[in-house]
Amino acid sequence: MFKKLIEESTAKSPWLFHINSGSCNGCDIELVAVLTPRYDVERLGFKLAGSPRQADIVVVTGPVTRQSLDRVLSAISQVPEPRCIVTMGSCPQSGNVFKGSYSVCAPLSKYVHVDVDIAGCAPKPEAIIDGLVKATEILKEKRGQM
Amino acid sequence: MIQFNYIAAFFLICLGFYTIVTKYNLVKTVIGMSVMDYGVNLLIISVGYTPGGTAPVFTAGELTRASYFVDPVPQALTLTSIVIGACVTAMSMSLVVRLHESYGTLDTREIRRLRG
Amino acid sequence: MNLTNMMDYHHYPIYAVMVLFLGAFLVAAGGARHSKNPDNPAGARAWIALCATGLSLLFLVLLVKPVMLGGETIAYWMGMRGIAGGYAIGIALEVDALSLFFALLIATAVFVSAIYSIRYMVHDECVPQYYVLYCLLAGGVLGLVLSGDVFNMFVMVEILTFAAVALTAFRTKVYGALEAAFKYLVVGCMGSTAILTGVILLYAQYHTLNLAQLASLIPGSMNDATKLAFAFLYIGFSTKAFIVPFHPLAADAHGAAPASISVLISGVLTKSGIYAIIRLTWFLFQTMELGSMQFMLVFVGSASMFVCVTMALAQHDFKRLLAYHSISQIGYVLTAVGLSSALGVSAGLYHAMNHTLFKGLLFLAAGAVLHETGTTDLGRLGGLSKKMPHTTVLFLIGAFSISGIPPFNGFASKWMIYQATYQRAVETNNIGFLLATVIALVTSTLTLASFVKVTQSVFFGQLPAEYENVKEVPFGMRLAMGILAALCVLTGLFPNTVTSVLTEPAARAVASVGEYISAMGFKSALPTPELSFAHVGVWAPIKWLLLLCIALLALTIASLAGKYDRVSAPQEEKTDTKYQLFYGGERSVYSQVGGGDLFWGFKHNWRHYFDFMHNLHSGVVNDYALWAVIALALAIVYMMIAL
Amino acid sequence: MTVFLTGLQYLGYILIFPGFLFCFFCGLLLTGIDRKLVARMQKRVGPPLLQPFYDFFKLCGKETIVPAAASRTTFLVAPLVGFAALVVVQLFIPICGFSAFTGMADIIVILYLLLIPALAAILGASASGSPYAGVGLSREMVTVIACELPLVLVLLAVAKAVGSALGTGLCFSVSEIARYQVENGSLITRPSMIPAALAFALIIPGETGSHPFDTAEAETEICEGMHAEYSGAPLAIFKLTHAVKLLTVTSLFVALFLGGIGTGIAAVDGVIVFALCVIVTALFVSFVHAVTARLKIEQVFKYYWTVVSGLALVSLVLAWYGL
Repeated sequence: MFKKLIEESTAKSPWLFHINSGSCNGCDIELVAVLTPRYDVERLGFKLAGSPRQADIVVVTGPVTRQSLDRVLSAISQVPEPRCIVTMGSCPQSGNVFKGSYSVCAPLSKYVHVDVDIAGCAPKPEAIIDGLVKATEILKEKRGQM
Repeated sequence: MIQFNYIAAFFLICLGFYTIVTKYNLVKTVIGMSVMDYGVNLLIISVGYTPGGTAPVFTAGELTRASYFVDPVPQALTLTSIVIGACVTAMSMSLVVRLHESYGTLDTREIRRLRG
Repeated sequence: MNLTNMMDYHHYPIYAVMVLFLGAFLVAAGGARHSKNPDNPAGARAWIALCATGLSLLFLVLLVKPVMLGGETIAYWMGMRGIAGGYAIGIALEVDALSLFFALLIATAVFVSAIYSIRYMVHDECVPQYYVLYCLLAGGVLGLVLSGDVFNMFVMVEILTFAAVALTAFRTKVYGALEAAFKYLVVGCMGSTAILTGVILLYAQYHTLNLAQLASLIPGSMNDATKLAFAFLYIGFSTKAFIVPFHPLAADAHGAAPASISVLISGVLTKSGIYAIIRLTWFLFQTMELGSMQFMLVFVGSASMFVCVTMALAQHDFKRLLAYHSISQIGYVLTAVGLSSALGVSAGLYHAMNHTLFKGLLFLAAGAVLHETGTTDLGRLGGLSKKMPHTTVLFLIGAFSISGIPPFNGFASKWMIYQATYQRAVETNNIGFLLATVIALVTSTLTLASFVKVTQSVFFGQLPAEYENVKEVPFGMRLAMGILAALCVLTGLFPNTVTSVLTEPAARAVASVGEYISAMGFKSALPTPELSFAHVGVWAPIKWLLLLCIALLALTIASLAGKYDRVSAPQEEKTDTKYQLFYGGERSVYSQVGGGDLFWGFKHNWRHYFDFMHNLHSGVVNDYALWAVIALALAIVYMMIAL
Repeated sequence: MTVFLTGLQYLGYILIFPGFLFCFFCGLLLTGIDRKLVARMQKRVGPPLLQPFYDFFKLCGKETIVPAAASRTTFLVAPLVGFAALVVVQLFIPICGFSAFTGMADIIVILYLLLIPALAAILGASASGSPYAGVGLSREMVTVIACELPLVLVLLAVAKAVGSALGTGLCFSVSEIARYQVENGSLITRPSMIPAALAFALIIPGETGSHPFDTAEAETEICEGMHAEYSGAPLAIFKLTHAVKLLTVTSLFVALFLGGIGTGIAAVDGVIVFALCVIVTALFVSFVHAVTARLKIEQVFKYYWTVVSGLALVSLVLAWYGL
């Protein structure tokens, strides 16, 4: 019973940790917009956590610059299981307009398993919410396998 | 004038206090402590003094009235006090020597590593 | 004299004192050479000192039954020379429950600290001399509280001051040790002079030095000279108790002395000062009925409490911080005693006892840290709990006790003090006592704050690389700390037993001056008052602990069932970033938040006060001497007006 | 047999009402209500009412990471001790006329017992070794100091007011205060107690570390502060402690100032007290949360030691002169 309860709860209370890996701030603002009264993801239980230790979902924005790669990976490694990694915007998925630059390491999926990609530059809040909800389902699945 | 003793005693004590408070040389501080001590010794002796009294030495049969003695107790106290005073001086001087070795100065205003 | 006569318990007080002086003599007779054993450079001489302190404690414990429980007051004339012509001519020891209470505290602290010393002092030079001074100090304090003669009190004060000064300067290489000793000597000497002057003034008036006889003569015949004597004696003993304005000396001396001596200076020397002040105000001059006298003690006590706790918050040295705290706690004792109510005295004595236990424990823990790391600077330490787990636990017990966290002993006594002050405020309708309650409560929180600071800066947080090889201290030192920690817990859990066996008899003795006088063979018409120790609060530590244990047990079972132990902790891969601290993604580096970094929000608001206090405590001995003179002048003026 | 039954009864008190289960459900529910109210005040939909339960169970299911630099035992034990101590405090707070354990603690003891959860959090944070936690615990301690002075003044005022009304001069026992209110009506109706009640109400957000006094756990500046390194079940316990503390402090407020509103039947009274707690929370926690921005720590301190202490002091002086 408890296992089921925990599984259900995992889907209903995903906490986000947001990493900016050299983003232009466009996506970051959109992520914050998702928390505003108009969209209010808190109704789905989402909450921004301040530390990766408390997070379930890591949201990475930006093209993963070489400077930030180590930091992104170590912060992701500090998130306890079950965890879910979401890339947001085109940059961490392809490099976007920065592709080919010597200082950009995108895509992130080269280094770590990415669960959900939210496309767009920057993605619309609706898209973000949709992606995050998908992430919660993956989270629930992962929890079930633990 | 017996009062003169008391005035002198308290004057010495105050002089000692004054020296300790205002002089910035460690040796002078020690001197101040000694002066203070002498003041107290004088006070003790004065308290036990009886005009015309002799030394409180046991002499069988010659004296009949106790009042001829000065009070022996303060004299004993003075002895103790003098001994203690000497110890204080010795102790403080030895500390002064070591302080001079490690701080290179005798000025109290510079010997203030511990503060606040 | 046959053996049974010798083993009569009336002789025990003098045995308890003499065995320590004898110990000092024997240790000194053993010479100054270090023995070959590196673990115990003093060899058999250390064991002699230990045996002396142990025997002394034993004699005093044997007195508990007749004096504490039987209510007897032992009057002992040295060499059987007692009263002649209505005047006391001999040297007397008088042991009532109050004396015995303090003597027991002293003997316990001395014994435990002696156990600790054996392993603690191994790295020092001149260890045999240390034990000589140690026994002298112990004998001096014990003699002071057991003495029935005011001049003997002075002599004992001098002995203990000497020994304390010498021991403060014992580690001459320690930063500031010589300086601390010199400051202590100068102001201590002014205090001793004041005591001697007071004694002489009394003698000039009443031609006796016996405490009991003075107590029977003085109260009816107060004149200006007596008041002057009172002021001198009060200030003299204040310097021994280190209460405001003599607290900087305590900070210097405790900080510089070896930890085992800091225990004695803070747990024992200050107690002797408090004891003497109680004897003065309650017995000799019997002025505690006066509102002005109560005001003075409560005021000085509250000031000590508050000033010293704020000073402690600003410290960055472990032992110096503890030193300020010890005066802060003495402030509690003085406030409670100054209330002049039965509950107040009982609470004050209880706190005095607790202070000896927990402050001893804390100093020993500080000594353990010093012993292993070589420093007590809060800014340089950190993370020692991984290397010294036992010391950490013992320290935490001490820290909880002093901060008054239930169910440790500090809470029980502080709680009684709050009630006593507030009750007194309501009884007398005097809002000043209410202020004392509030100050006491706030001080307690500030105490907690500064111990959080120590815990964070020394035992938790991150371990600096230079202390990677630190080990746990030897068993002997942990044993000493363990004894004190156990006593801290026990006296906290059984407050009723402690009060009924120890503090209430002592408080009763404080109130029954008539018995004290008549036990010595002088006439006294003072009635024995009816005392009530009733208090308004309720606190049942055992039941609370039981509840907590059940709750904790239930919670633990629930947690274990919920796989609370599914903990992933690093095994080998310490380099794995997963187990490193979170630094915003950066590589983990040494970064300790401790010492002066803490409590900015508090310090910022009080910055003017802290700046002012820092400048005031200038460290120049002339300033401290000036404070002493001002205090003396104020005391004289106050006594002349108020009494 | 009777001993056994009595034991069972007390075990019931500890485990069910007003102990663990009651604390667990009501505390989390109260927090849920608080979050919902704040959201509604900000024109958001807000999380579901049961969100704190979801958070709790989710955290229970997560991995617990103990950092290599942490002192393992303290790190793991601290949350448990803090929560257990808080539950025990809840046992001492009377619910209308009913108190499960009388004669074991008075208001001063409760004041100190309320320190234990904060202390446990501080020690746990300290044991984690994180510098963020170091900053957090420093702020938490300052908040505790800040709240202590006004709280002390309020409690002394109440002790004096009830004591002089009863004729004993002083009254420290919480159950006595509760009984007095059952017989004579709530304390808040007395003019001298109004500033004290207001002061206590202003202390509630500080004591529970709620907005705008949550500097110690500021997630945006110092990465959750004290809980920066906590994850999984220990974090769940901390969140639970946080929630139950809200319940404890508000129910202490209700017991001290709004007592005497009840029917005499324990179960019904429980509901009534909970309803009162909700009202107090709505007014002084949720509303304050919704309309203010987080203060700096030195502002927190200043605010409590001037405004709130001033209010409490007024009350104490009024109580002193028998109003």
